[in-house]
Amino acid sequence: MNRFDAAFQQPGRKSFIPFFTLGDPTRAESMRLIRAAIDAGADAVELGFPFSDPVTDGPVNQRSMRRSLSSGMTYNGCVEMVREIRALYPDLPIGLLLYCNLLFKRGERAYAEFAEVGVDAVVCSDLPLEESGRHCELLDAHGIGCIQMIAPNTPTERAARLIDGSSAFTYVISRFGTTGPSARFEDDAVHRVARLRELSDKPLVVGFGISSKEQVADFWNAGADGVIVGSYFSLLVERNLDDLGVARKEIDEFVRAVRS
Amino acid sequence: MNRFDAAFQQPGRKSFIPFFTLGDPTRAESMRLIRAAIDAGADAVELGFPFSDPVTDGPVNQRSMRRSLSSGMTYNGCVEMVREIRALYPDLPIGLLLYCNLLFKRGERAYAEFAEVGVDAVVCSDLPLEESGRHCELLDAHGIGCIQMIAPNTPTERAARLIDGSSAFTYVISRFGTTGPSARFEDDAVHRVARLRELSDKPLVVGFGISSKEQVADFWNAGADGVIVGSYFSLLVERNLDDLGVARKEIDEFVRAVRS
Amino acid sequence: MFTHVDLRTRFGERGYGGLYSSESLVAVLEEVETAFLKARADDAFMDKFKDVLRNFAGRATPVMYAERLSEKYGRRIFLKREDLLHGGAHKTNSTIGQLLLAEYMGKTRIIAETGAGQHGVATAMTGAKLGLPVEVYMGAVDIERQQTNVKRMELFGAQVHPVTNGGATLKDAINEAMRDWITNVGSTYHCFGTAAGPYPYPSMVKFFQSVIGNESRAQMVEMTGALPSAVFACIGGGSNAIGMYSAFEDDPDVLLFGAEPAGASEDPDRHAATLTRGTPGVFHGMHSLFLQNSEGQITNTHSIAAGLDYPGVGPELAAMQDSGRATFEAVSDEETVNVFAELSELEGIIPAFESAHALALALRKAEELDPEATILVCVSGRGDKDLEEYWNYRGI
Amino acid sequence: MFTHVDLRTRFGERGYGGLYSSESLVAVLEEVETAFLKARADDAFMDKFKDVLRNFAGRATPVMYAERLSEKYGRRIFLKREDLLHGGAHKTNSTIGQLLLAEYMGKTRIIAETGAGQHGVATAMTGAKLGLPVEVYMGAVDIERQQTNVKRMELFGAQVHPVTNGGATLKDAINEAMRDWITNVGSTYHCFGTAAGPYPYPSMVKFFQSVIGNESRAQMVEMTGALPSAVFACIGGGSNAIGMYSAFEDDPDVLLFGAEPAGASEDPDRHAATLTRGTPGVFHGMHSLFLQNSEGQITNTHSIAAGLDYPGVGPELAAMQDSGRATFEAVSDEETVNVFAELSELEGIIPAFESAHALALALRKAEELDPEATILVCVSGRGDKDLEEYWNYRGI
Ligand SMILES: Cc1ncc(COP(=O)(O)O)c(C=O)c1O
Ligand SMILES: Cc1ncc(COP(=O)(O)O)c(C=O)c1O
Repeated sequence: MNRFDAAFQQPGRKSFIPFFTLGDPTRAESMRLIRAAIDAGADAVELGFPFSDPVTDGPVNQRSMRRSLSSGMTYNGCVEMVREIRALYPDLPIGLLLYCNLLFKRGERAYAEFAEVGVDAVVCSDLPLEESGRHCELLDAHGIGCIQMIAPNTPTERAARLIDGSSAFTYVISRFGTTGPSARFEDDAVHRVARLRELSDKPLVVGFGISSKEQVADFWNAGADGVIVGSYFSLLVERNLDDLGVARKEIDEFVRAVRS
Repeated sequence: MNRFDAAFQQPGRKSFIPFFTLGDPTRAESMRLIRAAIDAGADAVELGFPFSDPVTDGPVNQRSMRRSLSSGMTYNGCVEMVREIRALYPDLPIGLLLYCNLLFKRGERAYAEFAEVGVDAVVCSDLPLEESGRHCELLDAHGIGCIQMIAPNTPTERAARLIDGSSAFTYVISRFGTTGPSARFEDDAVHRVARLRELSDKPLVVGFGISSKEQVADFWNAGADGVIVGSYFSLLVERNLDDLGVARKEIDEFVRAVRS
Repeated sequence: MFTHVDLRTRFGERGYGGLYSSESLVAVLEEVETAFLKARADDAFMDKFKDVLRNFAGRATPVMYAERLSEKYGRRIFLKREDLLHGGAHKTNSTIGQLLLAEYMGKTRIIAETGAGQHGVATAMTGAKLGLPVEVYMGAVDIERQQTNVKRMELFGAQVHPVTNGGATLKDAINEAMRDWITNVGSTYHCFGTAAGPYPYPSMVKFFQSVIGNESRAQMVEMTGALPSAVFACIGGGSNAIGMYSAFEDDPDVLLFGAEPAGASEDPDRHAATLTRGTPGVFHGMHSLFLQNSEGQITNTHSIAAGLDYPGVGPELAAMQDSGRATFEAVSDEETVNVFAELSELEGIIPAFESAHALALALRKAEELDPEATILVCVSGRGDKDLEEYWNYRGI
Repeated sequence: MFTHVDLRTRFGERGYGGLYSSESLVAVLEEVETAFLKARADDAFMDKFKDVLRNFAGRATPVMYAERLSEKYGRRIFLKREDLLHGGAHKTNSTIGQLLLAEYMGKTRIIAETGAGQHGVATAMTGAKLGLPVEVYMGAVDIERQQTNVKRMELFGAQVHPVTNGGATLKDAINEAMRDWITNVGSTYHCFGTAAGPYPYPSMVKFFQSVIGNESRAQMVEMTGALPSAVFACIGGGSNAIGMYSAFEDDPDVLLFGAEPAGASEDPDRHAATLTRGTPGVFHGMHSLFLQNSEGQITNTHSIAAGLDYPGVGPELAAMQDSGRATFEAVSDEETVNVFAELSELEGIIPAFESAHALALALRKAEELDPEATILVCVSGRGDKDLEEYWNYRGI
């Protein structure tokens, strides 16, 4: 059984899922940051492969990916980091976020490699349902979860199909726009999650722009099974590049506060 | 009888006619330069009124006119200079060269004024035969000679008409181009004068670009009644602005050499 | 495609026009007259002319209904789009006509003068197309200011001669081109930049530019079912204006307006409003109005529109002012710049500063016209050339 | 006026094309598809489109026989004169089509990306004409290099947003426009600059640009009595090429050629020859060829022609290369600059650097073609924008 399924089936427990760009700002520091989040109590992690042109990401994640690539991070390096994390945390649900072209270039062997290093689920932010047939087939064939994304303007009927097409979980984009911390959300975002909740029992995870533990709690309360916080952490990294200990500490505190 | 007629009727004597821009470089210096030429033996003078845009003149005369205007020379100033020269040299043939617009702006009273100060002839380099009817009428009415110009490309038949339309003399333009010293002339220029000579007994004066006494003699020998030298003198002025005595001396020597 | 145009030597009661040139040019001007009359009647010549206008220059240019501008000013405004002509201004109509004529005459060398460079570029461009070598006289001051156009002419293979005499601007460049022609009259054709100068240039250039009016007339009738109520053009020497008017001059109900440059101030050398502030004179081959002092010395002029920065004007326009057939008013640099921005923002067209004069006058007159009036404005060129000057003026 | 164009999701055996966009854009892309199909069948829409193309943009543009060039190269060469289109390049065909469509959809805000500024200027200009507010994303590096176009867009009332991410050039500007659209998808229409991107853009832009091919076909038949033997266009994203090819693709006797930029050298980031040196990938909404490293990271590119300086290409062209229907070759900066000068000097037309690529390839291929062959080259734009770069390159 997919580790995400196991996580979402824990009764009464909602998941908190930190997102990190693999290799930001360097491979070694990235490992330490990710470990800090996991060790502080994260229920799962979502790990992004850096891409030269991340069109669905806001400035914070763009810079995060750029730092990673500039430090020499490669596709293989990302795969190896995942292998390492898996070795350290055998039960941790690990999801990947990739831009479609990276997978495309790697070719179909990518899926076997992911399975081999212990990836639980994959999402591509630029691969909509209609184009994801073969991708999902291959994930399925390798026992990896498939994640579809629901946008704020996705019609209900289509949302149902997206949930249907997901295994592991469905990624609910919290608001219009790209990734990046938002100071506040329209009430609508929370209501929308509640409405989606009514469509299905399958796991829903909310992400994009969430940056406070209150926001996390709001989405949990609206019925989300999990919440992803990403660019808020990237921002902490960026602000503390000369002393990443500070970033780790703040990440640790954030995760502990959310989980407490 | 027009003073030019008298000059051209002296048997065996050809005329040498220096040209000066009135007021170049100043009114006072201009008087001294003109007097130097006359005193050295010039048979007549041709005097130009400065114009802002002398389109039939080359660079040397353009600068000469600009110097004159810059020194504050005016139309009235030019007329007064002519009056002064006439007072000093009662028998000297005096021709004027004006751009048409100066005459036009002065209006028809210009002709009476010219007559009053003792002008013998007038030429406008931008007033061709076809446009000069009223102009010639007025000159005639005031007893002033009318000068038409013949260009190198003027057909013979037209040249005859131009000679016919001139009193005082006909101005034969020595070569294609604007005024300005030429180092040498095509043989053709001299032959052309000889051919024109055959058309009529009326006085022909050659000008444009003549700058050596050999050239003067060539045109005389070809049958010209007179030769005008202008921009060569303007150039002497320009080259000796800081010591115009030198210019006067060279003018004096040139005229004496020609006349000897 | 063209309006019928008589070759006239004199215009109006005061007899503007004429042929006031050096005797050296009389013969070649007659040659031009003869060749033009022959060429105009020669189908092969006219077919070639029309073909080059169409396929090289991109005629016909459209008339466009300026919807948003019309809404704002409450009158229906139509724009004749000479800005779309190859080279960026109406000048090309005349350079094609003249250079084909030069070829027809067997001339092997073309000279032209230019102020800001528009006519020089159009001549060089046309010379390249027809394989005729072009030399352009341009004031040294203008060369300094308009490096781009100088290099553009050179790219077309033309030679640009700096003119340092006088004010070293357009008037001096014309003087110098005339001097060149006097010197090289056998081989050379002088491609004059506007409907001015000695006979037969004013009427000949009018004929070449009459394509503007002729097309516009048909287009207005097609679009509105009637002739325009009022027609506006800017006046440098007057070629786009007289070309536009040519198709309407015999229709007394069509009001004709011309906009000349009021420049920066009323100081004699800070504007170029020849028709409204000039006096009669004889210069550059013609009897017409000029900006000059009381003795007939020609003044230096100023306009933010380099193409209007000329102290004379075509003789036919001077006569049309006398007769009252056309009305001329001056438009300042400031008004021009405002309209330049307004047309850009409302209609997506950056007009030449020259053309912005015409539009500014049209907008000034709009409310005096009947609410049902249709207004036709000649957008004689595009304003890409003026962008830098615009930003300088605005201090951007 | 237009060629019939099917809206296709996939092209060729490798299935180039598709719709690879964020889920947030899926709904609006469907909205665009529906609106386009409806609009195209709506006479009122099409009449308005044709009217704006004619009276605002100046269509039809001519095909010109390049007499002196033909003489020199021994083949009959014809030029489709998109350089005469309002705005100075073929881009205007598509911005008019897209902005009218945006209006038809009830969108109230337009965004676009631009490299050197051509598409941004065309969009801003069209937005001004139609009264639609335009915001343009432009790389900070490009803004620095292309101040004139920035100010031109501002003159049209558009807002220009500098993009500092990545290489701060076209690719990054596209990224940023896509991010804007993801954020403001309700009110906004993304006016894309070429026949690429997610479905339905490649086919839709092809339709808007098919006016180039459709006109050319009729003009060639009129001028020569036959279809051209070979057709040449330059390839940035591919809109002028596919628009031109559209009218000839079903005539197997008409050879189709495309010129892409070989740039300054073969170093990965010193050219932009996507078709001949790129590899398949998925980016900017489409499956196509891209310049990228072995892991799929997109490369920075270079071409002296800013409009060709893009690491991707429209999917239909990638498919036409595979099928052999069209042949693509790369042309270097140096060849481009030479042809830029040659066309100026021989024909009086300064071509855009982009278009000079097309002509350079035509001249390269000329002698391989039958002596009786007729060659049709799309002069996609005028080169005024490139003058400074030309002189820099030449060290003038
Ligand atoms: C765009 C434009 N309009 C008008 C003019 C003025 O010339 P004309 O009065 O002969 O039409 C010029 C002259 O350069 C010009 O470039
Ligand atoms: C003149 C010109 N030609 C060609 C192009 C390339 O675009 P496309 O390949 O879409 O025709 C551009 C792009 O800016 C351009 O400005």
